[in-house]
Amino acid sequence: MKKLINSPETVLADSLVGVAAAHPELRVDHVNRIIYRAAPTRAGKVALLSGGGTGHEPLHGGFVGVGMLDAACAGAVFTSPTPDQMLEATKVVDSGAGVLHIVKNYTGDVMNFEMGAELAAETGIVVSVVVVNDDVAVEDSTFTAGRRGVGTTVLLEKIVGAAAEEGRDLAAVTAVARQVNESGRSMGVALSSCTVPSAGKPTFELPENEMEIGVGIHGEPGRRRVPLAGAAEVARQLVEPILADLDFTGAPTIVMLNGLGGTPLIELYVMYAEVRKILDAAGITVARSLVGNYITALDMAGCSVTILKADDDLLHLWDAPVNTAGLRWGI
Amino acid sequence: MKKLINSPETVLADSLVGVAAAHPELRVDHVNRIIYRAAPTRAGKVALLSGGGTGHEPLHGGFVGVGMLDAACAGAVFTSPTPDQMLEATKVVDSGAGVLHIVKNYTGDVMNFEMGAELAAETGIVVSVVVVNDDVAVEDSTFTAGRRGVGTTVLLEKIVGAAAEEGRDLAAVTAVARQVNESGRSMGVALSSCTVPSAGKPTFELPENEMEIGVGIHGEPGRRRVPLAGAAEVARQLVEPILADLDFTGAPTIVMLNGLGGTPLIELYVMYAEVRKILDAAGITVARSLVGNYITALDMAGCSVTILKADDDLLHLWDAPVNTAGLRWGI
Amino acid sequence: MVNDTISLDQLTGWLTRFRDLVTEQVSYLTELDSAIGDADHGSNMTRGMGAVVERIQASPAGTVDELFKGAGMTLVTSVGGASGPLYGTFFLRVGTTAGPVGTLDAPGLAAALRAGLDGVVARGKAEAGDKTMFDVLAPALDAFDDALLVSSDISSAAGAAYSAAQTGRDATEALLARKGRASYLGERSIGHIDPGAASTSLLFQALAEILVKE
Amino acid sequence: MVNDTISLDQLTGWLTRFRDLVTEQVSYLTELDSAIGDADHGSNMTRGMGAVVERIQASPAGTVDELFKGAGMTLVTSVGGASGPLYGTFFLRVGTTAGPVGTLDAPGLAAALRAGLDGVVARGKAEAGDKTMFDVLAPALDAFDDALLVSSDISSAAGAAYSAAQTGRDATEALLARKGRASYLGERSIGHIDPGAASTSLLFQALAEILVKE
Ligand SMILES: Nc1ncnc2c1ncn2[C@@H]1O[C@H](COP(=O)(O)OP(=O)(O)O)[C@@H](O)[C@H]1O
Ligand SMILES: Nc1ncnc2c1ncn2[C@@H]1O[C@H](COP(=O)(O)OP(=O)(O)O)[C@@H](O)[C@H]1O
Ligand SMILES: [Mg+2]
Ligand SMILES: [Mg+2]
Ligand SMILES: [Mg+2]
Ligand SMILES: [Mg+2]
Repeated sequence: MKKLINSPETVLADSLVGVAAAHPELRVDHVNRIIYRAAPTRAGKVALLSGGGTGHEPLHGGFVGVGMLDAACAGAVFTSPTPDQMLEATKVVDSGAGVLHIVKNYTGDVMNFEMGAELAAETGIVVSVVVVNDDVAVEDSTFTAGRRGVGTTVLLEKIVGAAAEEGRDLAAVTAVARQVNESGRSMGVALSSCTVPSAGKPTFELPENEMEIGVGIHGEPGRRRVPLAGAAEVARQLVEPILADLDFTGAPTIVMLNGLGGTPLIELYVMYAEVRKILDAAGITVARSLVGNYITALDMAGCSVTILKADDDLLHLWDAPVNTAGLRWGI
Repeated sequence: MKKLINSPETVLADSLVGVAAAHPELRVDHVNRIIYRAAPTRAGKVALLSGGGTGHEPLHGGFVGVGMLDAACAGAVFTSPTPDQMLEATKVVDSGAGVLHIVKNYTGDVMNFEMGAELAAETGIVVSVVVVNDDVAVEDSTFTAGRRGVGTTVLLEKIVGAAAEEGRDLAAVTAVARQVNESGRSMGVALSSCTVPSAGKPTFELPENEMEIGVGIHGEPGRRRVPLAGAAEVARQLVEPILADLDFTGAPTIVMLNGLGGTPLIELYVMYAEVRKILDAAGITVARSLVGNYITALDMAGCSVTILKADDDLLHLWDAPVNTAGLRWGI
Repeated sequence: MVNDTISLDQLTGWLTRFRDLVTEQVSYLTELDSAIGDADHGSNMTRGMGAVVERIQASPAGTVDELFKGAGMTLVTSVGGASGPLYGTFFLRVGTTAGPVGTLDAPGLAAALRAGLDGVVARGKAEAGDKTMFDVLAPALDAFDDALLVSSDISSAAGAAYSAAQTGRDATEALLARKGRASYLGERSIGHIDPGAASTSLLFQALAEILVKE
Repeated sequence: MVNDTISLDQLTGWLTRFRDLVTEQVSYLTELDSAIGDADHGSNMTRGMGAVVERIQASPAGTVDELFKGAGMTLVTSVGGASGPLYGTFFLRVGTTAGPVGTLDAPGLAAALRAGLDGVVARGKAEAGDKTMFDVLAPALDAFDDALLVSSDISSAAGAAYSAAQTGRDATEALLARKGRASYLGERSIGHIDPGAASTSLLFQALAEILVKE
C-alpha cells in the first residue's frame, strides 16, 4: 500500500487537521469528528446535516458551507459515523427550524442515522430524513437493502442546501430532497479497486483487460465483470441502464460525470463527451453539467454518471450561490 | 494500461469535446486545439495566454475564464503545443492591449512559445512573456535547461489574471507575473509514475516501499529514489528544500498542496496538515490555502507543495473574483 | 463439575477473549469483507472491541447490566457502519435483560442472549438465510437453549452454541445475500462466507473458550 | 559507381525512410524517453514524420527547398515538445540553404545539412556533450564533410555519417544531461542513451540506406 498518510489509524484525524488548516470558513470538532460552517445556523434556517464514512471526499465535509450543508459527520474509512456524532451535530446546527438528515442508503448509515435521530428527537429537535438511493446498478426491492446512495447525493446536497438557504421550512426542504432523490439516477464503473488503509491492499484485483460495471463508492466489486472497453462503450454501459430506469425526456437535466478518485480529469472529460453523445441521441436536454471528483472511493480508478431530471425550481436552486470547498459559485 | 479513453491518438480531441459540452462559458477551437472564453477579450484588457502539453488538467484549459486566462493552447500528452496554435490564439485574444504568454520552463514549451511569439510579433501584436521556473528540485543554472515550471504556474495564472482584469497595462501585468514567479517555489513527490496513453505502460516502476522525491509533472523520475515514509516525513522532505531556497518569513504566504492526479483528496489534506505544522514551526504566516488537484501528471500518485511569498497586492489579486472550471470564487 | 452459573468476571473474560479473537483474525475478517463488502469488518470489530476492553479495564463494571450496556454503548459510539449498531444493540439488550446482577444462571444468560438477538432483528430486519450475522446468532442461540433442556451446564451449552455457530457461518457461503452490503453483489455474493457471520462465530468461540478454560 | 549528386526523389525517399524507421522504432524511442524524459519521443517523431510523408504524398514537392521547408513547417506545426521545433528548424534551414533546385551535389548537401545543424544550435543552444541530438548531428556532419574530402561519393559519405551517428548516439549514454528534460535528473541521467540522439541516428541510417539501395 502506497499512501500519503501517517498511519491507517490516524487518516481521518489527520485529514481533519488539514481541513481545518485549509478552510478558515469551516470549524472542525476534532473530538466528535464533525465539520461545521464557522458561522452558526441563521435563526429560522432549516439545517442540513449529512455524513458518512471517510474516503468519499470531497463528500461530505467538502460540501459544508453557505448554500449546502450546515455540518457533516465523518466516520472511519468506509464506515458510517456513529449516533452520538449525529446527535451532537444535530444539536449544534439546529436553529429551531429543524434539521434534515441526508443519509445515503447503506445499512450502516441508515441504522446509525436512525439512532442519532431518535436521540435528537428525545431532546425535542425536529428531525426529518431523506435516504438517497439512486444507484441503478442495484435492483430495488423492499426485501433487500435496496439501492445504494451514490452520485445524486451531491446534487441533492447542493439543491436542497439552496432551498434551505432561501428560508423554506422543513417540510418544503424535505419535499425538495425527496423530489431530487426520486428524479436522480446513477451508475458507476471501476477500472481498479481501491486500497482501504487498514486493509493494506486493494479490496479486489482486476486484470488489465477487465472492468467492474455497477460499482458503488466503497471499492467493492460491481454487478458484473466485463472486458475493458473504450470510453464510448463504457458510456453506453453506464447510461443505458439509467435511461431504462427513468424517462428523462421532456425536462431539463443536470448531468454529473464523477471521478472515483484515481482517475484523472482528462479521462472524465473524455467520458463526458461520450455520455453527451448518447444523451443527445436520446433527445435528452442537458441544462447543467458537472465534471470532476465529487463522490469518490479513495483511489479507485473509474467514474460514475448521474442524471437528474430537473424542473425550473431545481435549476433555480442549482444555480443559487454556493460556497464550499468542493463546489463553489456565485459567491 | 487501463484508461477511460477511446484510443491514445484521440485523447486530446475527445477530451476537448467533453470540455466544450460541459462548459458553455468556454469556446473550444477543435481544429487548433485552443480553449477560449466564450466572450471576446474586453477592449483594453491585456490578454493572458498559456498552454502546454495535455495531461496536467485542470491546467491550463480549466483556468480559462473571467479573472484568469483568456485562452489556453493544448498540445499532445506531455508535449508542448505548436507555434501556429500560439499565433492563432494570440491573434484571437488580443484586444489591442497586448498579450502575456505564460510559459512553463521546459525546452519544448519555451521554444514553441518563442516561435509563436515571433510570428505574432510579425503581425504587430505586442507580446510579453513570463517563463515560470519554480521547481526547487532542479538546480538552477544558466548552463542547463534551468528549473522546471510547476505549481507556481497555477497561482500565477490566478493572480496575474486578476491584475489584467483590473485593467493594468501589459508592463504592469508582466511585472506582477515576474514577481509571482520570483516569489514562488515548489517541490513534488511521486508514489507511482503515470501511464502516457501512447506509451501504454507506466513511465517507470516504483517498488512498494519507495518513492521518488523531486518529480515534476511529466511522470518522469525525480531527483532521487528514497524509502517510502509517512506523511510527516514526506512533508519535511518537500518543505525543507523550499524554505532553504527562499526566505518566506515576514510576509503572508499562499500555500498550495497539489495532487498529481492519482492521489485522493483525503491524502492531500493529510499532507496539508503536515505541511502546515512545519510552516508554523518555521514562523511562516499562511494567509491563503489551496488543496486539490490543480496541476497534475495524468494518473501519477503523489503531490507537490508550492509556497508563494505574497504581499498586500498579491493577496488582493488572489482574492479577486475568478470564474473558471478549475478555480472559482466571488462570481 | 457442572457450571450452572456464569460470573461477572467470566462475562468480562468473554468480552476480553472476543476482543483477542477479532484482533487475531482482523485480516481474515477484512478479507471476507473484501470479497463481498468494503474491506473494513476486521478493523471495525477490532476498533470497537478494543474500545470496549479499554473501557472495562479503566472502570470495571459492578454488575452484569453495567458491563454489557457499557460494551453496547461503546460499540455504538466507536464502530459505526452496520456492525456498530448491530453488535451495540445486541449487547445493550443483553445488559438490559440481564439486569443489575453479579451472576447469571443458565436460563438468565439464555434469556439475555435471546433479547440481544431480538434487538439485532429489530435494528436490522434480517431474516434467516439473508446471509448476515443473524444466520450465526439464531442457530447458536437455538443450540444453546436446546442444550440447556438436557443439562444446566453453561459450558457445554456454549460448546453446542459455538458448534452451531460454525455450521451457521459456513452455511452463509452458499447463500445469496439479501441484506447489508453484500446484497449489492446479487448472485456474486454466493460462494463467500459473510464477514459478520464469521465475527459472530468468534463471539461464541470466545464464550466456549473462557468457560472451558476455568 | 560514384553518386556525386542526390536527386529530389532520393531526398523524398530519405524522409520516407526516416518516417519508416521512427515508426518501426517507436517503442524503442519512447522507452529511452521513459528512462530520462517523459515517454513521448517515439510518438512525437512518429506523429511528425507521419504528417510530413502524408503531406509529401498529397502534394509532392517540385524543388529541394520546397521539400524540406514543407517538412520543417509540418514538423513545427504537428509535433510540439522539444523535438518539433528542433527537427523542424533543422529541415527548414536545410531547405532554405539548398534552394529551389532539383538536385544537390555533395558540397551542396553538406552545406544544407550544416545549416540545419546551425539552426538546431540557434534554437536549442546545445553544446557538445550536453547529451542531446546535437551529439549525433555534429559528429555525423563532421564525418560527412571529412568523407567528402576523400571522395565526392555521397553514398559513402552518408555511410561514414551514419557510422559516426551511431558512435555519437552510444556515447550519449555516459553523459550527464545539461539540456532538455533529462537535465532535471542530474546524475541519474547518466547510463541512458538520449532519445533525440537515437532518433537523429535513425535520420542518418535512413540517408545511408536509401543511397545504398539504389
Ligand atoms: N440488516 C442486517 N442485519 C443483520 N446483520 C447485518 C445487516 N446488514 C449487515 N449485517 C452484518 O454486518 C456485516 C458487515 O459489517 P461491517 O463490514 O462492519 O459494516 P459495513 O457493512 O457497514 O461496512 C455483514 O457481514 C453482516 O453480517
Ligand atoms: N536544447 C536542446 N538542444 C538540442 N536538442 C535538445 C534540446 N533539448 C532537448 N533536445 C532533444 O530533444 C529530445 C527530446 O524530444 P521529445 O521527447 O520529443 O520532446 P520533450 O523533451 O519536449 O518531451 C532529447 O532527447 C534531446 O535530444
Ligand atoms: Mg463499512
Ligand atoms: Mg514531451
Ligand atoms: Mg464492511
Ligand atoms: Mg519527451
